[in-house]
Amino acid sequence: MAAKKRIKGRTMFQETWHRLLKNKGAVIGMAFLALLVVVAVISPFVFDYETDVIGQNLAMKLQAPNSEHWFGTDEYGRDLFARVMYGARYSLAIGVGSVGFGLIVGTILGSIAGFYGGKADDIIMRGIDIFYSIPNILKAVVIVSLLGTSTINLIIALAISCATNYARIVRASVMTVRDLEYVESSYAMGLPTWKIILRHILPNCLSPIIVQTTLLIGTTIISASSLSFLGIGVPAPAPEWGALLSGGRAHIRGASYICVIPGLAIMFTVLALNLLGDGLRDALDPKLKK
Amino acid sequence: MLKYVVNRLLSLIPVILVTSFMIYWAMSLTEGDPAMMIAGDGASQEMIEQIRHDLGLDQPFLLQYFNYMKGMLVGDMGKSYVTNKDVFATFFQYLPNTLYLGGSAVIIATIVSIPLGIYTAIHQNTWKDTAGMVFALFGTSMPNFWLGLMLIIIFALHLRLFPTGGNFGWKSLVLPAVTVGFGLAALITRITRSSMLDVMRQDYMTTARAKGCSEKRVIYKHGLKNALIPIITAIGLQMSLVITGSVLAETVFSWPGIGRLVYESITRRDIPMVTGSIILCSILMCIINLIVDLVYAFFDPRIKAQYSKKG
Amino acid sequence: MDLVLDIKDLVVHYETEDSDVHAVNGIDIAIGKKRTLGLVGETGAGKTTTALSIMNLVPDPPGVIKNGSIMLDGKDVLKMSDAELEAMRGNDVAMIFQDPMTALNPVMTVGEQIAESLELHQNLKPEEALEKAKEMLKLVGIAESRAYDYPHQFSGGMKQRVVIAIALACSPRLLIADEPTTALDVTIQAQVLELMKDLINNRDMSMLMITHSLGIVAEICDDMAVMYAGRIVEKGTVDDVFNNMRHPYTEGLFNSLPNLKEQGEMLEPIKGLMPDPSDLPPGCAFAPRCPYATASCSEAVPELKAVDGSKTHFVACHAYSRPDFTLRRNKNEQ
Amino acid sequence: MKKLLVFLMAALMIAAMAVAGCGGGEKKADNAAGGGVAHKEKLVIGTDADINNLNLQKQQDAANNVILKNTHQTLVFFNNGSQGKERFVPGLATDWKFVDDTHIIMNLRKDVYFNDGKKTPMTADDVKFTLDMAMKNVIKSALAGFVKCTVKDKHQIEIEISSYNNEFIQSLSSVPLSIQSKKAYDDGVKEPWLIGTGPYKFDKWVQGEYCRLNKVKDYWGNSLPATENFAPGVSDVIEFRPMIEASARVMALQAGEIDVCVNPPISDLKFLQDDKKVTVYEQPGTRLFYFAFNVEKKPWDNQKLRQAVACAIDKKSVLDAALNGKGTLQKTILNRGLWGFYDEMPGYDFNLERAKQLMKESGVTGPIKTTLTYATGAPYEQIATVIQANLAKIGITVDLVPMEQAALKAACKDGKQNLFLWRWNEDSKVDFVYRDLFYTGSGSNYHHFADAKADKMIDDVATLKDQKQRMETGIELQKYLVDQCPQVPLYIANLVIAYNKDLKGEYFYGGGNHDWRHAYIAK
Repeated sequence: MAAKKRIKGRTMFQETWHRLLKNKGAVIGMAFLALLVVVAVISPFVFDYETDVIGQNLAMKLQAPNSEHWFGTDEYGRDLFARVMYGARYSLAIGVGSVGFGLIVGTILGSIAGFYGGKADDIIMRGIDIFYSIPNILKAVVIVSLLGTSTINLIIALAISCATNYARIVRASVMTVRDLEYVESSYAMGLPTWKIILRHILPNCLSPIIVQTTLLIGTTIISASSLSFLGIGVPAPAPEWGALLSGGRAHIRGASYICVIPGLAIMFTVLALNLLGDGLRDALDPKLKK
Repeated sequence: MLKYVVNRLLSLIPVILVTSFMIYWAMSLTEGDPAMMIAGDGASQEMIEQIRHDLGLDQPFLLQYFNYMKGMLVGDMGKSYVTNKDVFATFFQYLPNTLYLGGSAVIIATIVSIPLGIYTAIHQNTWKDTAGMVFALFGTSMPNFWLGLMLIIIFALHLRLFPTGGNFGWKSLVLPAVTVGFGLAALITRITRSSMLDVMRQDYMTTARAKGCSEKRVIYKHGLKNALIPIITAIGLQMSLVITGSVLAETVFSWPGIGRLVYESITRRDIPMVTGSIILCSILMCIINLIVDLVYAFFDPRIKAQYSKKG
Repeated sequence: MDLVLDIKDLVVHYETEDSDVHAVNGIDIAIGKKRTLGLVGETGAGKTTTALSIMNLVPDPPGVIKNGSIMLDGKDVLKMSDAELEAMRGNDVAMIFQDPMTALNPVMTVGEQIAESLELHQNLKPEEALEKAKEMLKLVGIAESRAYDYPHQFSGGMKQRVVIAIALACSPRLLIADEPTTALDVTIQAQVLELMKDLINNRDMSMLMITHSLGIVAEICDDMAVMYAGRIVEKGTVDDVFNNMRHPYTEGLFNSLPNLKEQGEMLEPIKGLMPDPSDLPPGCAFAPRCPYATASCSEAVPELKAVDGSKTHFVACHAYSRPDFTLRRNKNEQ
Repeated sequence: MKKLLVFLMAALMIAAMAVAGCGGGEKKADNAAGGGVAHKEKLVIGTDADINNLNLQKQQDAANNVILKNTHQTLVFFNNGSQGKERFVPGLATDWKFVDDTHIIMNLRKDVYFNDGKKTPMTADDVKFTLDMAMKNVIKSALAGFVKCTVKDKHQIEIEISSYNNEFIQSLSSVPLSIQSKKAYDDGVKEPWLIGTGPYKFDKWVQGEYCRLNKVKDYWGNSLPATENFAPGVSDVIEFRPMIEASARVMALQAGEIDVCVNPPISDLKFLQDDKKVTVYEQPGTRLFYFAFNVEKKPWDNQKLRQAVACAIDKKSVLDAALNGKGTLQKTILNRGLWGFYDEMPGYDFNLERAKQLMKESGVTGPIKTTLTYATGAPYEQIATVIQANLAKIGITVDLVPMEQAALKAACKDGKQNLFLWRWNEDSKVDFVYRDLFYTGSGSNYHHFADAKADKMIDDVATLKDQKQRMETGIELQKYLVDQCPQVPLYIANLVIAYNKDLKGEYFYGGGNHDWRHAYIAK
């Protein structure tokens, strides 16, 4: 049974992939993200963090984009190109990190709530609601001031909001498949509950989760930049895009490129993620299969 | 139906209890001493101690919380540490502004999103679809404050069409509303699109066509109405998010909204203000959700039936 | 005799990037005034597609009507403007769908849904339309008071009655019934069929009855056409086909029915499956499954030929190029 | 569909109401005939912080005091230096003298009355009432040493202090100690603290939106000549609007929505300077930004190491990064312009050689890894980034730990930090610098610097009557503290302010607590 399922899963994957490739938007999105990942991976080999990324050269400060500094330089004369490229590492790490973290926690909570229902459901979902009703800013401030400002803590802070998101989705989709025959049959086969959830229920909640993930990563990157705006983002001099953006807003008129370039970087990334997400949504949508 | 509403409202009570406790707890955990913030620079140790005593901050946390809740029972949410003003009153001074901003933002988002969502759904998997979605995503893809500042530069500084900020007449509402609204557009559009896609596959759409309905009528009368539920959900969700979630826009446009209030109170460790506002916010959210649910019933007889079953 | 519907050489394909499904491959059907044609065939034979093309409702994309003409009272549906189509749908031609559960709009009262087509075609005021809608409900045996109920408050059989009411609201000249009873329990099926029979008979109305049940055909049809893989393999009056069938596939269909006369006789299901419509075999599509098939069968697509001079009875089979050929079933009878 | 329309309609209605609701901000104050000069009836000031409390004695924020200066008046007036050398001049008190070390006799103006509509005269009782009340409030710390106040007659009081202090009189110039009306409290007036004797009175304060003041028509000082400090106001309305986002504030000024933009961001100055309608004013400030050590934390208990760090910091680039050079570097720890300010000392210039040398002497070996704590946002982040780069050069790895101010203060008070950035703004009393920052166990001595010798000198500066000797001690103390090096003074930020070029009657303080009483926009 399990084996059969796996094969089925693979073919389904191939089919999805096939359909995904037909979606122009999704393809563009994927291409951009692929590029981004490459940048993130190679940038430490291309740029030296100490000298190129955070090394200051006040003589060169606030230079508009030119042949030497493609993106210009910031108020410390740091090459913006290097910083933006390197920043991809941070922004992706934050996006992926907190979403991943949230995914795990949220999925566990959500599947418990959805699978057992009743008391467990009530308690968990109420809790989720409450967390939800606390503004993200407050969550962030509390966590950051409890654990101190650092990329990791920021990720944790953002992860919480993601977790609530996932918990809801997973719960919903678990509830829909919970009572289907094949689940009951696997009961009959005497599988332990956790195995049933893991192997037979969660795979069927996959598509909403995948879609949500792509979208959430985008949202998280945005939130990170918002937190930088409020001064509780990634501490300087790390070139996280949000930090670059909110740092550059002092120059939004004078040297707008300092602010515009990271802004565009964030925008395109989020855009790409969303396009991919929408593409996946359509590709994974069983109702569209012929 | 009424019974349903009542039940829903009753279910608020535990939420309030837990929320207030968590906030209170969180605030007491966070680094930073309200007394110091009040005493200001160069205050002597004993001065700070005295303030702590006056505010009852020297008591054990649970006792503080207990006292706070005692007040709550008689509807007294306490006074702000900073302004010495009544928390409840202050919140309701800010609330209208937030509702104006949130409301108009959501409306803008809706007006943009629903037609766009339908359009993209009709032209699924064509370049029109992609173009439409990209447009919808634009606002969401850029950080709020960035968009805000850009708008100010263009429309306030250069074109002089709208004020840069503040709360003076409808004109000052436009830019912040657009900023926030665009941030929301993408989600609503996406939901509209996917939910329309689902609906358009339904047999009753063919039935409608077979009856001789024009394509327009099929889409709007038969399609949209069925697609509406998830859309409304999304809108409601957005509405409740906007309430506390537009700190940035509010800061950039010096718009006196709840988000700012809460944030400033947090930075000043104004515990009663923070706790109070967030409790009120969560009540507000619950009410919004309730309204959303009632709107469901209004659009979908099946849900209405469920409610009446529930009691 | 004058025809209500006259389909000539209709070809419909479903074209997606990765496949080109040949759903209907050049069929000719005609329905006379006040006559009922039964369109018989396995699932996937292209029956529903044919029905949809009559209303020009083939989902596009992916559906494409490649060729042919569909004459409705001498007007070609495929050449109609949108306005004309809308005027035609529900008024001249109405359709009853397979699954009543999904055919009704869940957020409109059944009253509204019946009234809608009246509003559209007989431009009545809403309240008048609703009154008429109630009459229709009465007609299909549902209490008028329920006009204000929503579909989810009805049972399957009742829903189908509502669907019928919608279809008959403007008393169209042609009614297309796409397996109207398959989704219902047997007991209900009988009732619904009865109802339809009555309604047809006391109206000046023709009907295209799409079904895979020969029982229903015998019950209510005057003529019948047997469809296989998007082609008509045999057509004629019900009498022609039932008592004097010619096509091996038709025979197959009959053999796979439990024969109530002769107990104990084994059922003979048709071997194999219908070919994938996205790559049909050359020549006669039935050949691979045909017990009489010869090499020649796979060479050319057989054309419909009159059965020994009959005006009504046609069959498309190469076997009859051999004068001595008869179907086993017919042999047995001699 | 219809229902949907209804739904949207309803939504739109709400929006419409919303829009309608926000109206009525731009209320025109009744055109009272202002001073002789032609002027715009309203003066709008964009502030960088939110007004949060107008109850004088329960708050400390400059944001509030700037407003309260217009509505209330103090016994002693602290001028911005434009009126000669003596900074502390008679206010509501006409004169004062020490009868002995601990007793001060003060005479009050006889012509002053409160703006309570009843022209209730201001008397000794009000003064006593105000000072006594202060002892029960937050502001107590500003009145350190006050014992009691006795009413001699209607217009004379005697203040008793615990011990002689050179700067007690100065205390009385602080805005929170402005004289309030005893009667208002006794009569149970709502918000009695709002009643003052100033040339303006409160019209409306909408938290987070604006605080509007109206000129007092029957102001007691109406007859005073415009040259007088207590002369009546000119603008009929003064409105303060908090606009937290600096760049937005600047644009508001350029768009003509506000007449004054407080603390424009340095990076935007060029636009303001290019703007024909705007004046950008700049003068030396008093706000000292410094880099400091928690001297209790190893290895920063090592004086030589602290000095080494001091030499390693490139103060010039710090100033450039933080303020684009708009400030003054200094060596001493005292705020410029305060009594006895002394900067003619070697101090610690940027000198890596010397730094390395001192490192050796310090005997601290091996690489140092530490953290630098600072309040989020400008200019601290800029400063921190530069210093981080500087210290890297002498082998000190610094992790930056930005914190919210609240968290920062608590952390520093509890001595959790290693290195930190902070600022001190004092323009009237030296004791508020020495004592608050360096005296053993003081609440804001975030250095946790405890040194008996320093404490002694601090006390002397406060109490020595022989001004020459006091001055010497003061200089001695500054040298000593610089040598001890619990902090590295970085720079004094210039006061930069931009305003409508027609602004007249402005009265700026380096510290930022400007005086808008006589300001107006000329027509």
